[in-house]
Amino acid sequence: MDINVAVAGFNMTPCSSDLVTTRERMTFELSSGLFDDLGITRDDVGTYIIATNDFLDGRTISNVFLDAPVGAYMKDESKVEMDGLNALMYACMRIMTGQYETALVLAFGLTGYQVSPYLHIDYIMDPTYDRQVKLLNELSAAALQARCYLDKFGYSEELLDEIAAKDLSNAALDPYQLRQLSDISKEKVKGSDYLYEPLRELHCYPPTDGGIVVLLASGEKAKELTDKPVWIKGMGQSIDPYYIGDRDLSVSPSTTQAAKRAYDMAGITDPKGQVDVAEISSLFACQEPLLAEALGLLDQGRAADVYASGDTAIDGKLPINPSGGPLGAHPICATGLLRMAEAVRQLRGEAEKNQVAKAETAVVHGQDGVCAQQNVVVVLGT
Amino acid sequence: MEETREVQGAWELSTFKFRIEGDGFQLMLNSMKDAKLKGLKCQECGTVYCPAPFYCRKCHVFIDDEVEVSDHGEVMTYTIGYADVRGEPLDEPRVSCMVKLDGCDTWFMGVLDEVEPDDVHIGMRVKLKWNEERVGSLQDMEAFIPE
Amino acid sequence: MEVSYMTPVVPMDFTYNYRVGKYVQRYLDAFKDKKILGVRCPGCGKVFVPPHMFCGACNKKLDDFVELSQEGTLENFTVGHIIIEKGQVSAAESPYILGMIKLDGADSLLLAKVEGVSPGEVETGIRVKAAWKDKVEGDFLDLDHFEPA
Amino acid sequence: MRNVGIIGVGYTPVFVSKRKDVSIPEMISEAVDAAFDNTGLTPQDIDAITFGNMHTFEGVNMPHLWGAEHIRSLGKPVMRIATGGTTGMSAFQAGYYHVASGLHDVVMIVTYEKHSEGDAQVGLMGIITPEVMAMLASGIDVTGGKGMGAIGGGSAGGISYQAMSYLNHAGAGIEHIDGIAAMERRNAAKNPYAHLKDPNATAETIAKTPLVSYPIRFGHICPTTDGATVCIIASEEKAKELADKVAWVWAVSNCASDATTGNLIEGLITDPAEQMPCIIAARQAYERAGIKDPKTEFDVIEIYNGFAHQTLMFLEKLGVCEVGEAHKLLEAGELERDGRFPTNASGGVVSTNAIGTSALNRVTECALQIMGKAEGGHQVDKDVHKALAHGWGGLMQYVTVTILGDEPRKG
Repeated sequence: MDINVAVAGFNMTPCSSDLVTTRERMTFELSSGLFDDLGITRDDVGTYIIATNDFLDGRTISNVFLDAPVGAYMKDESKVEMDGLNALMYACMRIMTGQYETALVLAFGLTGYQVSPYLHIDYIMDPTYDRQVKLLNELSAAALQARCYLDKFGYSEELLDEIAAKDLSNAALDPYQLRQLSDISKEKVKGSDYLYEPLRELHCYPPTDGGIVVLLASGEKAKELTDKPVWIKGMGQSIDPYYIGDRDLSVSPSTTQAAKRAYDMAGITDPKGQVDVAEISSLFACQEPLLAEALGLLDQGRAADVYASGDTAIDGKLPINPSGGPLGAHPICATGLLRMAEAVRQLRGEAEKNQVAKAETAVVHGQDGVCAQQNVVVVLGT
Repeated sequence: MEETREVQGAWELSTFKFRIEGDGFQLMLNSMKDAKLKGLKCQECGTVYCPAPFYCRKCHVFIDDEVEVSDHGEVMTYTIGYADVRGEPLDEPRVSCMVKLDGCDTWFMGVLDEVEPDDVHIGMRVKLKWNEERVGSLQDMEAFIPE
Repeated sequence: MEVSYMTPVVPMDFTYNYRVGKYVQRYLDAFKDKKILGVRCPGCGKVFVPPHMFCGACNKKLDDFVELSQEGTLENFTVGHIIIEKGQVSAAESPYILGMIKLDGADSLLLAKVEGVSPGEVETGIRVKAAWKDKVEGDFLDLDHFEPA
Repeated sequence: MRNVGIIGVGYTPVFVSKRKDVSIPEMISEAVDAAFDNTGLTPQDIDAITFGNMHTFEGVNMPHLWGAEHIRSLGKPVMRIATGGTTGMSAFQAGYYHVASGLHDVVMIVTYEKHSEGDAQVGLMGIITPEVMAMLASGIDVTGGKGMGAIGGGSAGGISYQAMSYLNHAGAGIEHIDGIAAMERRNAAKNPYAHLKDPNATAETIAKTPLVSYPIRFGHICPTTDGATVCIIASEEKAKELADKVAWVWAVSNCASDATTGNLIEGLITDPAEQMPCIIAARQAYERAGIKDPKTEFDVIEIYNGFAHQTLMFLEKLGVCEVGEAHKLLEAGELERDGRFPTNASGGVVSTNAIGTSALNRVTECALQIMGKAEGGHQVDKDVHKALAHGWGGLMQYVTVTILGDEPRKG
């Protein structure tokens, strides 16, 4: 399927644990910054899609005060209350109909300063059971997933240290990331405290403030706006059961289903051979190989070897999260779009210290829910 | 239909640390100490906002051009309240209105006093009645009254 | 230009009252007799605990409630070193075990506290049994924890 | 762009104040079951799902995750949409773009609200909680007792300002609000999926309900309702294969303005009764649908009216009649089910308001009228060829418009 929609540009904040701003100011600065970069005004934008979360913003209909600062005053705007990569998918559909030439996507999360990120998952949980039994939270659920994954393939906890060390050293090279740790090593990761075994603090994402806007454009319009359009080649999304007790937490069927949809559109039959770089929303170290397997980028059971060999490093055969991924920063709602932005930087050859050698096709992943219940996959190409 | 049991949950807004824009609002509050109202004007389209946001909604640019707006204006719409915010009946009906102050493009909401409900009409001229003692609080403005 | 922000505090939480629906209601009612109920899918035959309305894989409505054994196998666990309350993380007084237990006769895993075994010694595969509160009232917390069988 | 048709609708068996027998997802599943029963489709036929409600009324974040099995969604794409009062139609429009883009063939739109589990007043207050707290700290009297910030009679305050401004522009009176409210409660009495029903309502009986904040009375205000609505749409090819009767989507549109009514931290620049987004969205929809004369072309109209005056106000904003004409159409009986402009034959939002469903119900009611399947006697007397559905929400500033026809749109 020829989607014929491209990323014309994006603008993101360097992530922080305390971004001293307001939702409105950040939104205004993000969109006006992008308009300036592209030499356009808000009148050049056909439609707007916002991805924020009311429970994190502390407001009902949290987009009502964002329409004007993003530039949507007296314009068409809608809101996808999920990870921002889903909003990108919706914006892309709107352009695909031919009704709009351009679409601006906004997503941000203020879970560094304003609100605890762990409430996000608390409010997702079944209030008639999980919230009453009070056993599960985001971190304990992630730990159960980590244990399930490690046990299934007989990996030791050191695999998590290895993954986190790789991600955090990548993140230290990327000015957009929050966690900038010097001299990161497996030992240093292992020296961080257990939260829920086997997860240690540095295996988990940090509470983060950050935001991003992305402008999508139809093929022709994109070529007018930029010399370096990055094309959306495929996209897919899917969902798993709610109760973690009903799921095999060592695999992610919904990621596999989402990837299949995206790969079918993009004409990818051999992801390991055809994908050059992957940016995955792995909120916890264990999720990176788990999701990479579901994306068809890693063979099941080989994670320990592959990570030890350096194949997933920036200069490896299949770099995974060369930006450092969400272990570097996770502004909830914006994270999937940050992955997209990092992939676009790679495909444009603008990733500086994080640049991988060959980057023509990238896979980008976003997630929502307890233990990545819902997953979205987008394939980008030059 | 068989009734099932009820359990509780909460959205813990008390744990939030909110930041909201304060400059335009503060500008107005400060000016009120002198029984004046200050807002911002968009340098591009000329729209005057009071209290002002930091940007113009129409032109999508930062604005910082301070202007004073009049404390006289026109009733654009009004309502006569018979119940309080909880829906409890009020002892006496209470008139409140939206006013477009002269020299300002945004509307104010406030109590309309010193007039019988039956005599209120859209388009009537009103002015702000200021408190004698003003401290830079919304309480500095006692009510709108007929001009 | 220096920007100033207001930092309002909201003095209260928003509260809600949820109806648990018929599946959780039946599950809890059985607690009064110290029984654990699951529900069987007429399509794939799998038994889910706690019971819920649909089998996602078969898209079939479930109404065949079955009583499950009080014993099962610890399939997965985590040792908690922290607690999270209202989103805030703090250190736990002492490490504690959260387990996922496959009750005999069930196909899904039930999440529960595991006690009677030290966090340093717990391992998957051990047999565990339900430990109830002395006085059961049909409440979520009646099923207090699981302990080695 | 591909043509899209509505092939089926499913409601919960009742829309009432309190569903104490079911949990949230159990209630939603009833509407999903009804949609499958009504269409003969099964979950295998559905390619993707869009899902909407206003979650802060129930305190459940992204409730489609909890209800994934209940909405029969496993393995499928599910997109969650939330835009306030417009949510239902926003979710519908998202579904429309799923199909029109060519990405999916059959899409199910799922919406609900279970208001009894939360406090709707508090949920609405949630829109501006931090601002209200800041205003309190700056001396505002939120009870409206004195000074600035008299929002009028509580939650109806902003709405009362809108109603008064509208009446003034239109030259209408409170008796017309009474009249339209009565008409809709009578219509609701013939709709099995309506909440507040009164077959004997008249302007006089409505006028006996107490004033909240003039010109708004209790009898003009919507209830809070528990209920769910599901709608299934398909591409032209699939729709023809799967359904005997199809209501075709001719256009969707949507517009937002500023959101400052009720927030005194920033001034608002639009009259709450101006509703410019409605004018813009309608114009866009008419252009897309090839509607040349909105005054004559629609056989059925469904307006989002949380408050009764809005039926009249939005008819004018939508260009169905001139400013000042709506109340005359009401007086002449033209808005009744057997009139020239049957409006809210369903009873409207003022009779039934499970918020997430309310804007979708405007679309589904138009679709059922086109299909000739409106139940309980609320089918209009004439053949329905074209229908207009309207949604309203946000902090008084979102408007969605959807136009349906009895044949696929050409060109």
